[in-house]
Amino acid sequence: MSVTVETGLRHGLTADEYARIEAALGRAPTIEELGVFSVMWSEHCSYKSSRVHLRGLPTTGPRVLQGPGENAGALDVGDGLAVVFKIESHNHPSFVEPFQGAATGVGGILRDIFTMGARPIANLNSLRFGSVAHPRTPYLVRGVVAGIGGYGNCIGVATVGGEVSFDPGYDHNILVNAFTLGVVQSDRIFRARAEGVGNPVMYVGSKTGRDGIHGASLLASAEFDADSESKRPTVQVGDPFTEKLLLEACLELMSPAYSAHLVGIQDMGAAGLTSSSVEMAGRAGSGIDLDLARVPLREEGMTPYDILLSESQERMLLVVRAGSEDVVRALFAKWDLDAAVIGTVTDSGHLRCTWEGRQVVDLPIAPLTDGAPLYHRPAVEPAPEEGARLLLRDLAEPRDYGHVLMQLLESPNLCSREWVYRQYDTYVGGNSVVRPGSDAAVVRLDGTQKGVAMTLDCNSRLCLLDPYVGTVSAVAEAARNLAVSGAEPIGVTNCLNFGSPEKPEVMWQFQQAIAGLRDACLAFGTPVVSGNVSFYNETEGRSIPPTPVIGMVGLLDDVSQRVTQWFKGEGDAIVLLGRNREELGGSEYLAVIHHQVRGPLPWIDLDIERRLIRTVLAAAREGLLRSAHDVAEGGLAVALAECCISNETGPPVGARIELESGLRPDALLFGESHGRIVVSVRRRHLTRLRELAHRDEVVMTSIGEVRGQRFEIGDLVDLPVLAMRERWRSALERTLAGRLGE
Amino acid sequence: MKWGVITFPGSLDDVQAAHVLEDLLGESVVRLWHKDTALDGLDCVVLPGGFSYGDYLRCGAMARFSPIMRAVGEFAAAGRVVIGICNGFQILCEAGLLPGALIRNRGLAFLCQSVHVRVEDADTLFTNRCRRGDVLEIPVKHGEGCYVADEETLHTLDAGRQIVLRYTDGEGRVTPEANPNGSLAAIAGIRSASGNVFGMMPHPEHACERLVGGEDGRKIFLSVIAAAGATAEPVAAKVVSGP
Amino acid sequence: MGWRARVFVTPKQGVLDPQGKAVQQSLHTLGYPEVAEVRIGKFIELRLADVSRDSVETRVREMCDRLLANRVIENFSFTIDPENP
Amino acid sequence: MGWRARVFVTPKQGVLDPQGKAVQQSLHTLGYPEVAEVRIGKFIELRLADVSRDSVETRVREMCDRLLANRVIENFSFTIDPENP
Ligand SMILES: Nc1ncnc2c1ncn2[C@@H]1O[C@H](COP(=O)(O)OP(=O)(O)O)[C@@H](O)[C@H]1O
Ligand SMILES: [Mg+2]
Repeated sequence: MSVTVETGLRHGLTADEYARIEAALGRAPTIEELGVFSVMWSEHCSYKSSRVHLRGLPTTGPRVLQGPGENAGALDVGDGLAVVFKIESHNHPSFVEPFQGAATGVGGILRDIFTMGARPIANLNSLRFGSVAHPRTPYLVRGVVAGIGGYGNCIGVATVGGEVSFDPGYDHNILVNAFTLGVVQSDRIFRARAEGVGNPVMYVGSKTGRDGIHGASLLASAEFDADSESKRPTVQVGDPFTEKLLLEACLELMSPAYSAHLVGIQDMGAAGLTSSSVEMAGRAGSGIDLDLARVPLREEGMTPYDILLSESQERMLLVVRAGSEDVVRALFAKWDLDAAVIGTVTDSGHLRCTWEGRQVVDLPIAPLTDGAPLYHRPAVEPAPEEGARLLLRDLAEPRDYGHVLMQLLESPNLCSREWVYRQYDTYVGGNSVVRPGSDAAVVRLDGTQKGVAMTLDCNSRLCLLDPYVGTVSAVAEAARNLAVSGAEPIGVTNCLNFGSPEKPEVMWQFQQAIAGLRDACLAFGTPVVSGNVSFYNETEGRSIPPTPVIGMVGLLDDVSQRVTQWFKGEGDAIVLLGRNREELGGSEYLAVIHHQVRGPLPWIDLDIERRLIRTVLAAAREGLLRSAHDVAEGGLAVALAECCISNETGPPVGARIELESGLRPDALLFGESHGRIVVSVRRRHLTRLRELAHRDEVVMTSIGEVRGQRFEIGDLVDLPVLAMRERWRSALERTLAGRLGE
Repeated sequence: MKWGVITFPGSLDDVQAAHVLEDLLGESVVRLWHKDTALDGLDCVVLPGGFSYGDYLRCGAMARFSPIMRAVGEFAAAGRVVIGICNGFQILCEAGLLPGALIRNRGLAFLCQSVHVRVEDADTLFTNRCRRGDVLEIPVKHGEGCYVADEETLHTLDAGRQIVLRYTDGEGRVTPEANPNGSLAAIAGIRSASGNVFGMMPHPEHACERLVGGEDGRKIFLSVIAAAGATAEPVAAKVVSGP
Repeated sequence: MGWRARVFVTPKQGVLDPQGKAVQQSLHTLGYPEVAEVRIGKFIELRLADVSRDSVETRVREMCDRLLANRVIENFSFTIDPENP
Repeated sequence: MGWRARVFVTPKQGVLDPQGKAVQQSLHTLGYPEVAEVRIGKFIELRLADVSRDSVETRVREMCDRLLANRVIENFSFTIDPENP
């Protein structure tokens, strides 16, 4: 088959890019080479639209052992240990096939972590669905949640947190972002490098099928229509059992007993064998020769093109020392896994592939990696919409605040997520100290006193209204979620989900989000060590709301000092740290009760946030806090209600709250002003807490007491907590079944 | 006493079971690989939770053919103590070492939550550190934990005092809501007619530390230890009960 | 009288069937090396009220399409017989 | 040439079938009130190497008995055909 610019276009390349390929090679590429270029130069692999912007992020710090560029980032947490973590999107596959899409998303991020030698100990996920009223939403939610659980539970990594939200902006493009954190000895981090001329390249794990080959671009290709059925890209199906074996086998290979045999290791993720071999050679400045006929195949009639581009799951590529092949083979055999030598490391600087004695690929590595296109795409701020800003005086005040609070507690974005996380094994591993249901998850680091806390956050409504402030707010919320759990924020990963970068407005949103991410991470001293960009989240020309999901990791020196969000005991004093403001822009209240999405966004001051976190962390370390919960979506009233009803066992507890304020009651109760945390303490600790707040210049107000079985706020709200909990807990299930009225 | 903890391909809670026995309870533990064939010198064998063989086909269906299972059968026949937790319980049922079967949860979904179980009989190897009627709080995490058996088997279980644990609410009442998976007769754990083989769906090994999951699960392991301390001989014969 | 429909749902050609793979390996271990491939799907039996033959066929096909099979990764086929009393 | 065996595994009469019940309910909600009962089992296809007809039958029955079905809760049946080339 002769390759022309048309073939290039059908592979998703531009005419310009195709010309660059011919120029780099001095000839037309073979069809296999074109396939390699098209995936390596895809947005997904090359970051061609985002790379110039990502460079501005803070990525260094005393704890950073590995920043962006490897399979995942790594931070030193002392005691000779490092945490390795990353977040990845699997949006499109999950929309096509929610169960398998979400499952393979989890499988992929797990491989990114254990490929570095780290044992995964926690999974989190950030999910965004369309409106609950959209007919497809319940199906997608059920499938995605079951898929995440199906994979994570089976492989035995606890799923301990995440977020779920619903917005019509995702009706045709849901987001499934999966996060994994693992632990490794800090001097035993493995990297994906193909070093040592003559070293064998080995393939381990599942056989290769035609899974997910080249997605949509290939479908459009006339040449492949002839025998289309057999060539059609198929949906990837996850096999968590094989991945469990692969995980154990790889970690055993990387253990001191075997690691001398291993030179480099990389998972075969997106773009499969192609990207793993190219990237490994690229990082080492070497070359790789592959004999594609030696790749273990699942199906008959596969072509070299299929083999290079297959995205079959549960596979890894290894470079081992010459002579170690048998040892490695035996180790994998113990775990009932195949291992095959498929190539050799060279110093050619080329990727060369043969098939039945014929050379089908001979490409210099550099143009595939560092030489990939780099775009400075135009960015334009969209014109502000008429009447975009909320005027408080035009907003009618509700009559019954108790009723409004109940409505909010039942609304899709504020109700309990228990229906979701009870489908996840949150215990396996035996170190889940704070499981889902509090602000952040806390997992003990085995063999130490320490704990690591994790949270994923993004309020995409805020990001739609103002991507810079929205992103800063997401980072701040993440930091607060860690602090209220007793953990000091130490690092960040992120998944930037946006529309098409070819649209100047989207590019503007993207740049704003990066700027917000940079400024906020600098303020909190939390380097960005890994991340993922997912562009082209749009359907029929409509982009999703900008959704920069922030994954933040925190450290507790003594895990027994962890704090949870729910009130603990009758008679405890309830304290608000931070100041209430009259801000309703972008709030759930405005959306759910008044059906409006508008700014101005709540004010955010990173210095205030930093001081607030300092106070809370000091109080947690001194053991003063019986509970702590940040004020986020739903505002102060919802936060306080959650403190009463979110305990996992035992009956809910009541509270009597008095708020002195000149603010409009709805803004006071439901405004989402930043910089606020609700804590409860024993009365005798109030003085010490006041000293700490004073030291950090944090406003502190005693607002009530834990008591009884009713939830009372002045004369505005008086509700029985049992009923509140019942409605809040069951709302998601009822909503998905279309039975919220019952 | 000397414990063995088996690792099948896909076992997950083997690590936790061994950790509890060794690090928290100070017992001696041998880690066993599913291809091992001997259980010499052990007093008790634990078949842990997890997804052996991915739970493909049926939970426990393939693991029961692991080489070690022949030894487990002989071990049980010799009156030594065998405990199956969750997936281990499923394997024991598939292997015919315990009656009945475990099928999809009533709600069809995987369910992870803390539940209450009532001790139906305190005169067993596995519950002698409890009192009859005690309510323990222990997590479950399974997709296929609904215990089923035919009428006759259920009757035999009941008559033979083989039902050791039932799902209840916090006050020890059997209610439909307190039964997480729809198990017949609210069965959460049973023992063999000989009394020495025990299977339960909840995970006692995940309830042995105050910081993670509570401490009620300890009572199960401590009971086995206590029973072994009472006699050096295989203890089954002593506590056999029923018709 | 009514009808009895038997629906066979199978993983599509080319789609990975991890269950089938694991069962095949197990059968080999159990001493059945002659097993060259295993594919595991669903067998669904429906009892249906008395409607016309044509209608029952259309409707069962519809049920398969909408609910019983996941057309992204599965194929289906079915048979329909009058129910023996 | 070889054989193709089709194995049908069904829940025994009287054994709970929560999945079947849920699917029946869903079918009702989707507008198929004529569905009087749903039972969900497994459909397992085996490709087998070339052995004698008798032997293939005995061996498939054995595989079902030992592994493919759990006789406490399931029944099985199967068909065997020569594989079309
Ligand atoms: N998809 C999910 N998977 C696991 N846990 C989740 C998921 N979504 C939400 N949760 C958990 O539910 C609780 C409430 O979530 P959320 O309201 O997003 O918390 P916050 O507002 O503090 O960020 C948290 O403990 C969170 O980890
Ligand atoms: Mg929070």
